[in-house]
Amino acid sequence: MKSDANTISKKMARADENGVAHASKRVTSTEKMLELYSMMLRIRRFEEAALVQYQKQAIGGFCHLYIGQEAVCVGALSCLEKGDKVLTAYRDHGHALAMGLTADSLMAELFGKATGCSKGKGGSMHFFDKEKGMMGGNGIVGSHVPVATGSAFAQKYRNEKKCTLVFFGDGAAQQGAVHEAMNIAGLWRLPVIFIIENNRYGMGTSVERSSAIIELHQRAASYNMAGVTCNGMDVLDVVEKTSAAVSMAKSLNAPTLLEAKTYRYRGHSMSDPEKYRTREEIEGEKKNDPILMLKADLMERGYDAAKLQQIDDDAKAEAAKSVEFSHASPEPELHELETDVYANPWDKSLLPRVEF
Amino acid sequence: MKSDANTISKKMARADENGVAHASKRVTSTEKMLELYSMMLRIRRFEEAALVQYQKQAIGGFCHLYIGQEAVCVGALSCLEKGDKVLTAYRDHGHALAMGLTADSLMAELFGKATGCSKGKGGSMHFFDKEKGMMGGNGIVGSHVPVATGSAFAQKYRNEKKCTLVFFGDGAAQQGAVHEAMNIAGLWRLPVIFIIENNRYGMGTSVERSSAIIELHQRAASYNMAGVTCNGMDVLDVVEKTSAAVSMAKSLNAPTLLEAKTYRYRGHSMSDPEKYRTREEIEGEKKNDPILMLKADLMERGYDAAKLQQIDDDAKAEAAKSVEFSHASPEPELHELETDVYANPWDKSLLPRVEF
Amino acid sequence: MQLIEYREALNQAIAEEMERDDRVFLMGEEVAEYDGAYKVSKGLLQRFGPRRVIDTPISENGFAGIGVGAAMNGLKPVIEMMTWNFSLVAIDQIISNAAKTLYMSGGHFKVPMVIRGPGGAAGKLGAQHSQSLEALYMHIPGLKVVMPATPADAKGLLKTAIRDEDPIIFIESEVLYKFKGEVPEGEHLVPFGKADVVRTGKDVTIVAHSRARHTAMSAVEQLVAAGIEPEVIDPRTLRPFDIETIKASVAKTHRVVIVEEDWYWGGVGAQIAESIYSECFDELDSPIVRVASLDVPMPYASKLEHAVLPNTERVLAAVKKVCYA
Amino acid sequence: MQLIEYREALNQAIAEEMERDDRVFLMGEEVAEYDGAYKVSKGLLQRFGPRRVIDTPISENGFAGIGVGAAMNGLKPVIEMMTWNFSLVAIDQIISNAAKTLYMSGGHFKVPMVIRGPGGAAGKLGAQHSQSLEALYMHIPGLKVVMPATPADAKGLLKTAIRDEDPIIFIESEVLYKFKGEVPEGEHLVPFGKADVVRTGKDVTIVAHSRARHTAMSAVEQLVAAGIEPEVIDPRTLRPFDIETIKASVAKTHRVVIVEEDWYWGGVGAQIAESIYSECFDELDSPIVRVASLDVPMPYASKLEHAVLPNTERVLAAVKKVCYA
Ligand SMILES: Cc1ncc(C[n+]2csc(CCOP(=O)(O)OP(=O)(O)O)c2C)c(N)n1
Ligand SMILES: Cc1ncc(C[n+]2csc(CCOP(=O)(O)OP(=O)(O)O)c2C)c(N)n1
Ligand SMILES: [Mg+2]
Ligand SMILES: [Mg+2]
Repeated sequence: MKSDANTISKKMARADENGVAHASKRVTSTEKMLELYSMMLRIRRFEEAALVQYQKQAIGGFCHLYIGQEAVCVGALSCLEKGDKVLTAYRDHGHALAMGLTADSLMAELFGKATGCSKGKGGSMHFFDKEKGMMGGNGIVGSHVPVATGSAFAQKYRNEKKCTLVFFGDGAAQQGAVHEAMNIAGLWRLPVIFIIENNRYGMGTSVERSSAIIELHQRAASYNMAGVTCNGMDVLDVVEKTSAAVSMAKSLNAPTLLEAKTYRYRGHSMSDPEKYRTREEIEGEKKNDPILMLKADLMERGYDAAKLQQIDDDAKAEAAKSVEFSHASPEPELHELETDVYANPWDKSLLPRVEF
Repeated sequence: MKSDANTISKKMARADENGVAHASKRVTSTEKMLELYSMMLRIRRFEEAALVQYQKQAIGGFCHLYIGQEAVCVGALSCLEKGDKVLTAYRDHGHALAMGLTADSLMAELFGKATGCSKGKGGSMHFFDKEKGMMGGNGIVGSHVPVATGSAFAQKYRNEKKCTLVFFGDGAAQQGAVHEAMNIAGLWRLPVIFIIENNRYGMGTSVERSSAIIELHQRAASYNMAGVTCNGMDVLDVVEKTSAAVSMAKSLNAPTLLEAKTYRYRGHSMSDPEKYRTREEIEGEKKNDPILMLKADLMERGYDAAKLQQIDDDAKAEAAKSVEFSHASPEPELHELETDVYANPWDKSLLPRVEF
Repeated sequence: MQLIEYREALNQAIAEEMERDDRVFLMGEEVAEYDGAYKVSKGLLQRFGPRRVIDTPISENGFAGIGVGAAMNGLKPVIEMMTWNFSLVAIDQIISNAAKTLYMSGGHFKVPMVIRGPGGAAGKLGAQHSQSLEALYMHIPGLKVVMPATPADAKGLLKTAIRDEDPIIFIESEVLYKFKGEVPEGEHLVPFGKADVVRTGKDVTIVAHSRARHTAMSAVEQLVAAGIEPEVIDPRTLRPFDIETIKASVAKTHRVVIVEEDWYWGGVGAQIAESIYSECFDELDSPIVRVASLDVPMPYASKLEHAVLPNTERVLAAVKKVCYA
Repeated sequence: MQLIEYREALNQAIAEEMERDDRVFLMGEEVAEYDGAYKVSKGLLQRFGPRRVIDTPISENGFAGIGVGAAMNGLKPVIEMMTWNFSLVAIDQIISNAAKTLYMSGGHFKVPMVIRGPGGAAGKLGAQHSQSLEALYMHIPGLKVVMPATPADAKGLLKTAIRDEDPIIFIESEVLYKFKGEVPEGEHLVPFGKADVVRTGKDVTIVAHSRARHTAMSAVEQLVAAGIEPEVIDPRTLRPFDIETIKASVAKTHRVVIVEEDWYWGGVGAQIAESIYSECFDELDSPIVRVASLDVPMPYASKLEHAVLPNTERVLAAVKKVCYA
């Protein structure tokens, strides 16, 4: 299996005469393509709306936009079924939407409102939903990778035939926690798929400056698992590689390391002067915009431009509505401070006490 | 260089008709062979004496014997020159002797005496000597590997053309710290040689049960460095592979991952029921005893048995003398408690104070 | 009542809870085939099989995180740290994830896990292997910190810990593993946040947890002979902390000594003392005296090690100081 | 005197010490090409080149250990933690190696290194990114813990730290980076273990470090208006700790409030309070009151975050409580 997975070709999208790249041609139903298209657009429009709200200071703290990388989480998470679980880092807006959390609950979380998915206590980096299998949103680079491995451990323990997907960055791949988790997953044969979203930079540090090798999926060989790469700008390629990995995980408890080559169009967080890359580089990569690529594909298949526009309009409307919803939502009550510290809190006669 | 180093054959020692294996035949001067032989025997006899003293309770705490693995440190450290540095884990008696620390100072350290190499404050796991380049003796599995990488960083910073050798176990290879250190060493091209002493077990856990892959040197590919293996029971093979790595480090700042296949004849520490391996396995491995192998080689070269016996007698005498020395040595003075906490201690008027 | 060792009490607790709940499993270095580095898990592999008693690679950060993820996904992990010294490589999982996930997720994900293993100095193990790190964990909201000193408490508190739904820092004492004591037969649970009045007295309150409780008790006979009746209180859990029992005692004795094996500066006793001063200000007749480890890394030589740790003489001196102040 | 930002003061300190001593280098995530995540190292790469100003992978445990090894082998590393929250993945290197090597080696190897970066809450950063972890480090013998609150102290203490030969935990304040203050021109060194009497007064002693010092000062005007003259003392270093200056103050005021941004339970203030109680027992007219963060992980929503942190109102209430007790 390892060699098989390793030899899956790294077919990249090709640019057409207009400079807009096409998603690779695969036999995928138009319906599925439309779903993917819609989800990517919903994420894009959601984050564009969030950006505006950040600039208006309705949102604060860190806010890491996923714009440009949408194909990775949308493609990968489209392969999941109920019972599968997902963890990612702080750049988690897309993953949460793709896992079925509502735009309202996410925007409200960014606003720090009581109606947020984490009751306004988590914030941008900590989107959670138990019912939907969204296990967060983690702000410590690499720290969620063992946690995801533990989720897969539980799935195997119960013999569920489910899997856990964990997304992390090229920068995160250099953390010790990732090494430990991948070794254990490979050793114990856990149904976990490690997806490196290689967007070429961790903050301002390029992969070339953070990793001794730049083809990160090759590290799979150290852990007895398949190492696969995909074009993270081509949602259909992501779907293909992820679904293969998911079925390996579910049928054989075989973990996979899947490296998605992608690109982030925005700064690392909101305050990033971006001196580490050129405007030309960014513009060049915009030609591979995963949304435009899929759109071109759909158009080629003869899909109606007006209907595609409708999808975009709906996405914008959803985002706009989520902003309204969030403005109208209440702040958390002060007593919320005290709840959720413990599942089994202690009597107030004991110390320490939360008094406010 | 990588492929070159990777293809170095893993020639193992072959057993002769008497069941005693030979060291591989290499062109090495008899003088050098005698030095290696003497050093291995000095370590063996030192530890045998330590074991007796432990049983008599003159030594306490943990005491991890290196018996069986002597060829690794003796071979590797024979390749060093002044200015090169060494770090290892808690199984550090051999490395310290091979770095030129005296048996007296080591035995006294085991006894917790003021004349010990670490003034009786370190103990078995913490043998240090600045002058001799012995940077410890570390009790936290994997923790010294980044430290060694930092020593190599300093050597490169000063453009010294020196290198640092760091020894760690097959169990330690699964620690995140090792991954981080090796990635940085490979990325920054640091003159450090990572030597895995693969003795097949970390306490009672075999490599097969702790690592997703069992050929640990293959992990070098994840870090853009040479991955080499050697027969850790054959001191001449260790010398050959280490000296190649040392010259790569010094001339090109190229790190190497060198895996020495070795075996520990004694329990992990003093209280190890050793249920994880059979007596047959141990006896089988004793046929590859690095000391007997080299002895057979020397005899084959016609070296005088009486002289070899003399070397052994000297080693035993040294060990015995170190025990006497240690018995006669004073315990540390109570005021030693307070020294060496800080290089620049503060005034006694400040808190916290050490009052006793 | 059964008279059993502290380690056997822990073993019973784990076995009973594993019997009771299939979601409970034990994971750590050498816990399975080796029966545990300190034999706490003896026989558990044989009894429950490799699905539920699991040897790990030496990857504390990795398997602590696996514990967190398994707990979030419905299991009840018992994670062994071979000793708490090694938790330093795993502390990120404990503080950043275990302690905070319930809160950050707005209540979505509980993290019901127990992290357990021995703490403290055990004799000539040197600076890296002799630490009492409870002050680090006690500081963190989201965690509970439990430190039993007897076989009965070891069993009763560990069973409570495994049934609890929060992340529990369960710090055993390596030196006490072979300590024997009476443990009730049958189901035995000890609640968190209930101090144990080990001995009643009227002249001085001695607060001491884990091994230090025994150090405190070792001074009782001589104190009584000197005409001082000490009341000895073992808080048993450091988070939550039972201040009421101590207040009641101080109202009677007006004098307090705290014995603790961790370092004095920023140690557990600083907080206990501060709480007592603050809640019993008018009751105290003399300043509290703390008997803690000296402010140095642990030296290897026995003579020095003994001087670092709390001992009977230092407890006696402290009590005399507060009583004749 | 120059009027400069706290971050610029730090920058000057690093630059001057690098100029002075070739063994000093700066290493951390984004310290070089990015000029530092908080611009503390602005211009240093340009000035000193990539040999001495070094971007690392995201491997805190790895590069903290590299710092230890480089220090043992003759260099003087300044290691940046992008924030102290991330030091949790590196704490093993700090506690097991940096703090103990000199002792374990019987004096063979000094570890002269500075680990620095911002601590504390900086506004809507959530539970994992808002911690004040000084209590963890303060507890460990072998370390020194420094927390400057002003540009002058930032510069003077950092220069002292870099020249010192021990491992230094240097915790800056993210919120104070943009804070401007007067800094002496030319060579400016501030010694460790010397508290700063920020304001003299006679009615109450307020002890507060780092950002909390400013919270304390924010209450002064209203206190004075209410007829209370507070003496405000910033200890500046938590290890070593200047108890003498505080004793002198308490001998005058007889009342103490401690303001601290870390969690109350087991926080820095517990030890400070315990030391004051113990050394000034007969001087105190009322129990010390601590104003600390509430015992919860930091919530994201501003309203909740503000309720968690010490603020002017809570300082006022605390002072009134100790003064009218
Ligand atoms: C342990 C830790 N170190 C440092 C940081 C600060 N930090 C946040 S994101 C980031 C870069 C991560 O890069 P990458 O993993 O490539 O993810 P990306 O941001 O590109 O999605 C850094 C250094 C952190 N949050 N946690
Ligand atoms: C971080 C850490 N975890 C666990 C231990 C306990 N421990 C000491 S030695 C050891 C086994 C190490 O095995 P290996 O690295 O193969 O070295 P060997 O003992 O075989 O030389 C373990 C688990 C430790 N000292 N440090
Ligand atoms: Mg990245
Ligand atoms: Mg081994």
